[in-house]
Amino acid sequence: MRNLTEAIVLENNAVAKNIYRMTLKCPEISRSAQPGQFVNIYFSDRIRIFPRPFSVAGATDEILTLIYRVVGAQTHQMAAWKDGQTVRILGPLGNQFSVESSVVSHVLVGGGVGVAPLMFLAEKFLQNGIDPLFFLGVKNRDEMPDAKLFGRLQTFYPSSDDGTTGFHGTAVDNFLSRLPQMGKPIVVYACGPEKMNAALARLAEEYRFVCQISFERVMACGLGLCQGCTVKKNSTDAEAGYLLVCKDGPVFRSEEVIFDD
Amino acid sequence: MRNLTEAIVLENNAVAKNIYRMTLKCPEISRSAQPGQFVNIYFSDRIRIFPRPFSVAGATDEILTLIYRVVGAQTHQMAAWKDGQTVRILGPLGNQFSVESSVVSHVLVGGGVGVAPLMFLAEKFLQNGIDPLFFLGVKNRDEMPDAKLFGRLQTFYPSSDDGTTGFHGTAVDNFLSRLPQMGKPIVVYACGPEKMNAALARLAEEYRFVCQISFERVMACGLGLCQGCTVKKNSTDAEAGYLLVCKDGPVFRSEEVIFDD
Amino acid sequence: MIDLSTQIGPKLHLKNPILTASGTFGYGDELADLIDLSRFGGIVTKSLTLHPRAGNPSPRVTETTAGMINSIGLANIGVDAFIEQKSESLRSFPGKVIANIAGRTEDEYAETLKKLESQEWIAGYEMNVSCPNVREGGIEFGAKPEILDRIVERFRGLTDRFLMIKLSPNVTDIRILAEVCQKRGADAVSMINTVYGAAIDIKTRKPLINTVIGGLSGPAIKPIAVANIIKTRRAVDIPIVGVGGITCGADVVEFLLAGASAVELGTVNFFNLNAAAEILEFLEEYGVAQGIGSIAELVGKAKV
Amino acid sequence: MIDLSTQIGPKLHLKNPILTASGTFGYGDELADLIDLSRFGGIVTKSLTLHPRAGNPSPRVTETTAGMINSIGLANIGVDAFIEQKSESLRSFPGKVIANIAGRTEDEYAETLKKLESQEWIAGYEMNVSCPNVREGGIEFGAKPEILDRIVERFRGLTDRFLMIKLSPNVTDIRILAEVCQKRGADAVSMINTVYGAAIDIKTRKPLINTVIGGLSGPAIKPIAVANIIKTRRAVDIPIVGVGGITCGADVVEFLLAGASAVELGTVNFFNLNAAAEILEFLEEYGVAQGIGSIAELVGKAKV
Ligand SMILES: Cc1cc2nc3c(=O)[nH]c(=O)nc-3n(C[C@H](O)[C@H](O)[C@H](O)COP(=O)(O)OP(=O)(O)OC[C@H]3O[C@@H](n4cnc5c(N)ncnc54)[C@H](O)[C@@H]3O)c2cc1C
Ligand SMILES: Cc1cc2nc3c(=O)[nH]c(=O)nc-3n(C[C@H](O)[C@H](O)[C@H](O)COP(=O)(O)OP(=O)(O)OC[C@H]3O[C@@H](n4cnc5c(N)ncnc54)[C@H](O)[C@@H]3O)c2cc1C
Ligand SMILES: Cc1cc2nc3c(=O)[nH]c(=O)nc-3n(C[C@H](O)[C@H](O)[C@H](O)COP(=O)(O)O)c2cc1C
Ligand SMILES: Cc1cc2nc3c(=O)[nH]c(=O)nc-3n(C[C@H](O)[C@H](O)[C@H](O)COP(=O)(O)O)c2cc1C
Ligand code: FES
Ligand code: FES
Repeated sequence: MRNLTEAIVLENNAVAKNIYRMTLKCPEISRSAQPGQFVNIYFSDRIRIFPRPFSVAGATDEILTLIYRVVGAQTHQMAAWKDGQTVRILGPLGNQFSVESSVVSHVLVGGGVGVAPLMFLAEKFLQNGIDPLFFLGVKNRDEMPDAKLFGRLQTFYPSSDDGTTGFHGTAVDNFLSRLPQMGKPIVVYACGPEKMNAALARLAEEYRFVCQISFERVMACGLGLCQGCTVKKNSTDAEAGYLLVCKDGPVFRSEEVIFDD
Repeated sequence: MRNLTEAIVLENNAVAKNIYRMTLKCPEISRSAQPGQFVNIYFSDRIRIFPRPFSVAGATDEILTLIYRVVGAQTHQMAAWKDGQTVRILGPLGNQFSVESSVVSHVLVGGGVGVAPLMFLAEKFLQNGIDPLFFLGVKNRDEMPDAKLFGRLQTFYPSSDDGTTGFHGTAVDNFLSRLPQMGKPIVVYACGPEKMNAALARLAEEYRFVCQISFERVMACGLGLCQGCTVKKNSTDAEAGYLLVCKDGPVFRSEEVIFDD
Repeated sequence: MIDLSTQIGPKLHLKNPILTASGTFGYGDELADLIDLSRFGGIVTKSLTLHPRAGNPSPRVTETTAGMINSIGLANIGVDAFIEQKSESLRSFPGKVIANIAGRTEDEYAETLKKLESQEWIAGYEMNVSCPNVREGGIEFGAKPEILDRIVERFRGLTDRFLMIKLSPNVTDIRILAEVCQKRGADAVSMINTVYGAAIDIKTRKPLINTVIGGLSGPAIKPIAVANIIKTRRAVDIPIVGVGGITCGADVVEFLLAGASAVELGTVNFFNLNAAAEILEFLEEYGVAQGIGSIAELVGKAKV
Repeated sequence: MIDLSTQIGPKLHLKNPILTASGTFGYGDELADLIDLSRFGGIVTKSLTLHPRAGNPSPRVTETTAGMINSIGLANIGVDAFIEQKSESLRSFPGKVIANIAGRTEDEYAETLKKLESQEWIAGYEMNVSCPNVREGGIEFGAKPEILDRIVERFRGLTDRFLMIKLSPNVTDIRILAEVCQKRGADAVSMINTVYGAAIDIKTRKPLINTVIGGLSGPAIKPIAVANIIKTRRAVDIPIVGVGGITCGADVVEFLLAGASAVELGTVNFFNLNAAAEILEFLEEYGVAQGIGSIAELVGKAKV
């Protein structure tokens, strides 16, 4: 059940360079939010009119957690929000990661701030007594979120493009290096840059594992109203349509979609 | 010499209902500002793009005083400014009241927030040992600025449309009622609603006194760039042009202009 | 208590002047769980075409200063699926449903309209002859008087229901086109569709819209809509439905004064789900403050 | 250190691509005490007419969302007073001076141009055939291809100097008009003039602009300008000077990529006197960041 409501900022702190973690008192949304879903944040200014979508990075009965990177005007504003600030917010929106039983290895692969939805998913796994394998890749040490966040994970595999922290290489390289030892069947849950997602999709085909990817698109509404947030459907028929990231997604199985659009 | 500079808010307090008095540390402007001149305040938001013009209500070597009424978005913003706030400001702009010697009665007639430029003018008179007659009209008691502001005036004649404070009637009525006793020649310096200005202009003709009026127009630039802030020139020639409030004014002699435009 | 009802020509009565703008509210059922749809006097559907359309590749939307550019390309489920999937929910909508129709060819428009005639719950049609974002069947139908003349005559021959033609601002003189609509018996014209707009990413140098040039909408274009309505109001007698940049009640009053008999809310739906409720509240207050008994008293009453 | 100079056809070389937009910078001498005018590659004057013009009654300007509407009505001191009063200061301006010319009739344009030919310090002309705010001599010269064809041919016959025609976005297809300008030997086209716009005060019900409909400008119209430039760039070979909603360096780059060889700053002059300085700074940084040696490399390089 999605709700449009006013949430109250509880904490809002940097957990890495330009990356913040915000907790909000927002029971109307946090109660029903599932990993993979996102929320719309609305801003009062009329210069930039789109709401901004953010994955749910954690949810309890009362509290919603977001993890966001400061990339432009609105996230810049958000970074300045103090506790007590009220925030116009709508959610939970979109579909969710579907956790399949009879799976041996649950593999989370995140790039940069793609960590957000995976944190929530990992949390759920832990609650259900499952230890997921968590691969997180960042550019460099500065962008690696505070280790505390991953404390409860048995198997956390950090990596950095420049080798300044963890494995030297991408999260995908890191995952690939350990793939042989993993118990099958494997399901990969991914969120990161389009490049990373595409690479994983190719591997999923090659190594025959299920890959669920959380997508991003610029969104005007987040509600299926504008038809703006499309990914191309993977289909033989030429007139194949598009999927809406906000409504059909944001999570798609790698074989459902075509990347080069 | 006009300057574009960053001023710093010192005080910013309500002196009547929806009317505020702001002092700014702004020597670049305050040093040269004269009664009748105005400043442009620039706002960073891009939704409302015009700078906002405000009459100089007082100026010392270091400090600039403004008196403003909250009427819309930008003045609403201003009312929330705290001391220490920096303000982008340009001035002094426009012409000034010209104080003629060999005048017996210097009469200031203000309506509402038209008090602003007249406060500054009154101050100058007092500095030069002249006691002006100050008529100020407001709607009702709530809108009458704090008496302290007029403490140093020998002859202050307040009035209100509803009679809740001072003379019951307009500033013009009040002035008219005392006109007979005034020593001639008289010069009236006025700032108020267009209606009040027009009424004074008619009286000036009837009773043959000089009347200098500070005008208001919506201004896009305040600098003579846009040609937007016109008042019709009073002239026999049909193709008579317009005067620019920001550049030729804001102060005009009543006979220079036509009101019904 | 102001009377909010409005009459758009003899054939369409609305309980209030607030409609949804085509393409910004899905098929009318998207938000049923979030907002009270009965706030709207009517719903205008996404443009429907004879066959389903996938629409344009991404990116389809981009933000601009106080507005946005879109190039959806009339993506829609097609008229058959619309009737099959949406008639039940829309039949129960307590306001009027206007079907917006687009097409690649005149025949496509006609065929689509004919199919919709079978649905008694459809109060009327808004013909989109002004879409800037499709190669065929877009604005060229709406930009050339002679073509518009022919197709409006044809549409009129196909239905006795409320028939409204949606016009584009991307023309030299919108009045000529409105006059054609009136001459050929259209019940109303709606304006404006989006304004040609484009934006380029200065880092990648790529256009921010797949079709390079798309349609500009949102608060930024409101003055353009108001100008077109004022002009058209002087030229024709048929009612005008106003659309373009409306975000609040004051905007709606401005459109009514300019000459609109009703308005459509578009882009605002993306950033303020409560717009309709806030607008109705404002109209009530405004009516009291101005001592107006009915919003009909406002239509075209600007002192222009 | 990026080379900021730009060549607008064979006849006009600018040390940088930043010009002032007509009517938003007076006659070029208004701000001499406040800003360093030499920042500008060139100054375009307020539209000059054969005889002085008083212009339209008030209100002449009103604010709109991220923009403004104006209806000045070509108020200007007239070409004779311009030459008499402004030649001294403008002669010493270290950039190019472009005289913008408007008129009620074709002859008025021609007479005005002839008078200006006597002034060797004038580098060229921008012909305003697209003013939305005057009864005669406004946009109708610029909206009808056949009329435009005739007058551009006539202007071309009167001067060997740089001749630029300023086009309006308020037309169905700006390309046709640009093609006419090219065919008749214009050195460049500039676009866009203001977009038709209107606003109404909902309390007084009066239009907020004396002529009811005026010209919309400012950030709100930037996407409209970019779209027109992209379209025109594909249709003609003569250079385009871009104008419309520019506020910052990123906007200038966007216009260059879209196909403009230079740009004009208009409304921004009203709210940011340092715009030109900030833009030049940005262009330097952008050049370094993108490894570009000259801004000429950017012109028309959008991947459209
Ligand atoms: C389903 C979904 C989930 C997301 N989850 C997260 C998250 O958990 N943490 C996080 O940091 N970011 C997330 N994003 C991206 C986030 O929405 C954008 O970074 C944010 O909107 C940027 O806003 P801005 O004004 O700061 O930057 P802008 O100046 O608006 O844009 C900066 C960049 O962000 C992208 N962007 C801008 N607006 C949007 C939009 N409405 N939707 C998508 N991308 C946009 C643009 O492509 C641009 O390149 C998510 C996006 C989607 C679609
Ligand atoms: C030379 C001059 C001196 C002024 N001095 C003072 C003063 O000392 N104290 C004071 O309170 N006000 C003064 N004003 C008026 C003041 O500029 C406006 O009240 C202010 O700009 C309103 O801005 P806003 O955003 O709060 O209201 P808005 O919502 O912008 O407008 C509210 C009302 O203010 C008027 N207004 C808006 N913008 C302008 C503008 N740029 N210029 C003129 N009027 C405008 C409009 O007519 C409108 O009806 C002066 C105006 C001028 C031209
Ligand atoms: C994302 C989007 C999709 C649209 N799709 C359609 C459409 O399918 N048919 C149509 O007639 N108009 C369509 N429009 C135009 C709107 O109905 C409306 O005319 C325009 O957006 C101006 O109104 P606004 O500024 O309130 O959005 C669309 C607009 C947007 C923003
Ligand atoms: C107040 C004002 C006056 C203008 N006067 C003229 C003019 O005299 N001649 C002309 O060709 N354009 C005139 N213009 C149009 C501008 O030159 C420019 O084309 C338009 O404003 C779009 O650019 P902008 O959005 O940067 O302002 C005027 C614009 C404004 C805002
Ligand atoms: S963002 Fe509007 S449909 Fe997905
Ligand atoms: S406000 Fe622009 S000329 Fe006066």
